[in-house]
Amino acid sequence: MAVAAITENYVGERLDRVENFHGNQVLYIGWDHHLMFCAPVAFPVSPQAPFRQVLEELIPGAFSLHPEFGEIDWDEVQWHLNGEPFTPDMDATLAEQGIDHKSAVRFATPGLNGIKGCGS
Amino acid sequence: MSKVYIALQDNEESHYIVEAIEEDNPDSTVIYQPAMIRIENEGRMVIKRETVEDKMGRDWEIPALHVNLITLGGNVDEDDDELTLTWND
Amino acid sequence: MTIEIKTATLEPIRHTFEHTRRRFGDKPASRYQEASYDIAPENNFHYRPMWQPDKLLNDTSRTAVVMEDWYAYRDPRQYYYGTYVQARAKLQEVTESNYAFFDKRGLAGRMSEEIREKIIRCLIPLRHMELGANMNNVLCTAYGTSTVVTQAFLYNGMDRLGIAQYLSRIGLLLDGNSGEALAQAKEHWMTDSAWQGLRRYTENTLVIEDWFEVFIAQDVVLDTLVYDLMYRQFDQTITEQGGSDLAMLIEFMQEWHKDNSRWVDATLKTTVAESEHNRELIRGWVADWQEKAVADLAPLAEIAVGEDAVSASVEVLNKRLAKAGL
Amino acid sequence: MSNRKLNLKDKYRLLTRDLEWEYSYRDYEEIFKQESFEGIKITDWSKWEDPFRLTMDSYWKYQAEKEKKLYAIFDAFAQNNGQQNVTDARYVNAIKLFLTGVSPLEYQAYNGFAHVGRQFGGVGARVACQMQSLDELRHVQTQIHAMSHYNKHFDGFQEFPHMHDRVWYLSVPKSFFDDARSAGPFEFMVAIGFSFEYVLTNLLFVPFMSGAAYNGDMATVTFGFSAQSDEARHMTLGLEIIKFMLEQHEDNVPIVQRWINKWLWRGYRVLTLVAMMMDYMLPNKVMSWQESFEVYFEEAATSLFKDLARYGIEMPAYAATAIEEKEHLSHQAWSIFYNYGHAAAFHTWMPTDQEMDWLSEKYPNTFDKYYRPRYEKWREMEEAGERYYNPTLPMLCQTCQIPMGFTDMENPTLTSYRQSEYDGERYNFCSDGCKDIFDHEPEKYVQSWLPVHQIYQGNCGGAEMEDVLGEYYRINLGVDNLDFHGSPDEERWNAWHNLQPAEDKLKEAS
Repeated sequence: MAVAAITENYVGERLDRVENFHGNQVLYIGWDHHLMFCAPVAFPVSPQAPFRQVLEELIPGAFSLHPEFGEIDWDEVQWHLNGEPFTPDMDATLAEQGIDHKSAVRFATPGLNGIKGCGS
Repeated sequence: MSKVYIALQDNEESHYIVEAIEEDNPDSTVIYQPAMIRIENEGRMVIKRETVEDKMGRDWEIPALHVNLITLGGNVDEDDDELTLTWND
Repeated sequence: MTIEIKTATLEPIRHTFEHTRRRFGDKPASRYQEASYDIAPENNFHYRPMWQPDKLLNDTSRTAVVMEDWYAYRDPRQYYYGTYVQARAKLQEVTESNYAFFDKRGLAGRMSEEIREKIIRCLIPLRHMELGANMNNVLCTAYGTSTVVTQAFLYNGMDRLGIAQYLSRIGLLLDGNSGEALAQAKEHWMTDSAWQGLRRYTENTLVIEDWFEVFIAQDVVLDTLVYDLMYRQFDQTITEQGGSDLAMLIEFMQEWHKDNSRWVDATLKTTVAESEHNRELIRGWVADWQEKAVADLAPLAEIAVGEDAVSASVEVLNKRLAKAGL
Repeated sequence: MSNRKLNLKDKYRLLTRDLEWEYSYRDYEEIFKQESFEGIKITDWSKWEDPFRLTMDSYWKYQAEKEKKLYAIFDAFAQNNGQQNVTDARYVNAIKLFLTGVSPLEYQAYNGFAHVGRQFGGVGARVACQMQSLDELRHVQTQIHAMSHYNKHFDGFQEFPHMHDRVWYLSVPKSFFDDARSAGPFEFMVAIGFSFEYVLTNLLFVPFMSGAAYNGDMATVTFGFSAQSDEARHMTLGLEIIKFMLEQHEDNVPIVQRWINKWLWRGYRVLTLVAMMMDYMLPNKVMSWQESFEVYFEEAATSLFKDLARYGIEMPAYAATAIEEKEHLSHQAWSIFYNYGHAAAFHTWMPTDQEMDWLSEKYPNTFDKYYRPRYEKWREMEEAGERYYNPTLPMLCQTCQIPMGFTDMENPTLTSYRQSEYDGERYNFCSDGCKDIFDHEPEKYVQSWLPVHQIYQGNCGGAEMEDVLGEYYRINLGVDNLDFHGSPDEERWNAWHNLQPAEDKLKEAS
């Protein structure tokens, strides 16, 4: 659907093109049912980074303050990429496994239901 | 049927206006809230200049209502003698 | 007793907002200053307007005038909303009592038919020009830069609507509220050859894109000429012809023009003083619109006042321009 | 000559409507260039009805009267150091949010109504919009004057216009109004005149002003109610323009319906800030967000849309979602601000036990189940000297720009994720409403200046958060931001009232 503008071909400038992030892309990560973190978080990260870096650096940096963080069994974690179930390859880069600019990665930790089981 | 409503600042002048509204709209409900007075009525409400003047004991014009008005709901029609609020159901 | 402690701790931690402090120093700012300076959005606009995609919202390039600081202006009247409406309410009160007096004493009936006709032909059609002035000044509010500039345009725009309404009420006073005088006046505006110049000029100003050029064409050039012509010279002419009661009906316009001119002059002066670029630009606009205005007003001036009327008004305009550095 | 008295209707007709003329030296389309590109068909502007028929003489008279009263109270408030009489210094944070988040919107409304007040072809509509523009200027200026005194005694007010253009949470209201102002004149009127003024401002002003009254804030109540007295006129204008468009041509109906859907959702999302103010920032509570939402949205909107049904207009598409969210909205919003309290120019805090009990009572289905345990954990962390702040920047919705803190109402602890692809790039949203708005006009919303992305692109003063917050946002770090407990605001308040620091009280209480 084209916008109705006073001139033809209204084209707005895309402010968040990947080229604007100095070699990085934006990656979103959310921990399901752990709303002590009010929203998923955003990182600038190289598309060439291996997923291992996400797991070992970004995720702990964002979520380790949660009392259940230490209890996560990472082998049991269920992942979603942009809404689809997904199994990350720890050694492949983000780009290689289809995690592109502004992709949203969610992880669920069965058995860990947040503070007092309330989903926080 | 839907309710039309009007809310006025809670002050001396509004008390007279509320009195007039109650008289002209006997089925209306007056609700006192912090610093404001809300009056609701099913379908229609009228504020008449003459009745307000009668209550105040002096001349009063419909546009002066706006000085104390906080909000209203309904289709408005204003002329020299009255302001009406209505919903078409 | 806790009073002493309280006075000690109730010292303010700052005297004004940071933006007014940066501009006017670390002291309590006036209400005019706090309400007018540096409050308009300037950065990080999200979407380009559908109605003008080549510009941003609040784009400073909607005029060719360039100002390093669009807050370099100051309204000599220091109007913000509160002071503005209170000033106008005061003027309005006087006007209402004048109109009531005129009506109650039946002063319209004391005017000769000739004078009445002349007022209806020469003065009342101005209500339409005032509506054009209303649109032009509101345009400057919408597309101008900085509150200190745009708010004064809105006050002017609303004043012009008010004046159009007072002119209409003069018509109604003369025709006994039948509306006939207004219909006649409109007919003059639409077809009378004496008015076609001014109507053409007005319609031409309504398509100007550059808001500062609108200001020049309307508030500087045309208003100076028209207000001098009609509310000074025409007033004198009518008085000489026995219609001195008109004076009490146009006092609002006279007082308003005096008040408004202070702001127009200050705005013009600040802009011209900013740079040679601005001076040349404005000089060009003034020359262009002055030439049109003089030609377009001449037929009206002649029937309203007489032959030399326009040149007398042009003198007034030239004096104002000179004072502003043009 | 005996003059027959003119009634209001005739007077308005002769004094306003009759000023127009048919142009012959220029074309109508040259003078009103913006009237047709949105697809709205106007066949006869003379059918426009202005219910109040206000002429300038009355405008000046009554507005001057209101201003006189208002400024007398401002003067008295300042002379008597009225800031001491609010219930609690925490309350002042609500009006900080108001001055930085809402007052600049009044400014934008002033700009926007001046724009349409020039562009409409009908004089009646133009003049009504111009008066509203002037009123909106009034509102921003009286708000600045009301807050001017608070600014002298509390932190966080002092850079409000600078912040509005830059700070992450203020990008929410700013983008809302930028969106409306960049739309054509008719869409602007549906967006602001109708959706915002008619349907939503009651939710912004009325409960909030009653809240100010309940919390001893005389200055705010006074400007609020005084501003509301203009609002009745604005609301009526909003309803009138909708009816006018719908009556002019049947082809306008689907366009108007789509705009209503869009703008009610967009406006509702902005009011998230108000939900939080009502439930969390007023020490003395008036009514909960849910209660005011029921009165001022559900009940009022139902009557309104029943009335509009005769034109074929239906209740907006996402109203059902908004209604479902009412038991969660304020808690989710407060959690966002508590998470990012280090990046805000006002203070946040955990509710007291008494306040939590009030929330339990008002939100029996949700508060204890989903939110109380979270809050108790946060309080525990605070007491241990580890007040929780989220260390990572949040994911934002491309449309409303709010951090993605909203959840799926069927599964209220699961974040609601939506996504679209446009021109080879992904875009993320918090809701169906926001996604649909984007999908309809992606060319517009790809332009969003999203604060988190701007920070990551290096456009906000540097790589370090201190640079962003301190230099770019001009938050006075350690003073304007962080928790209320331990803030200079709290310290001064306690000194005025000879109170012990709240931290001590907190310790005693627990």
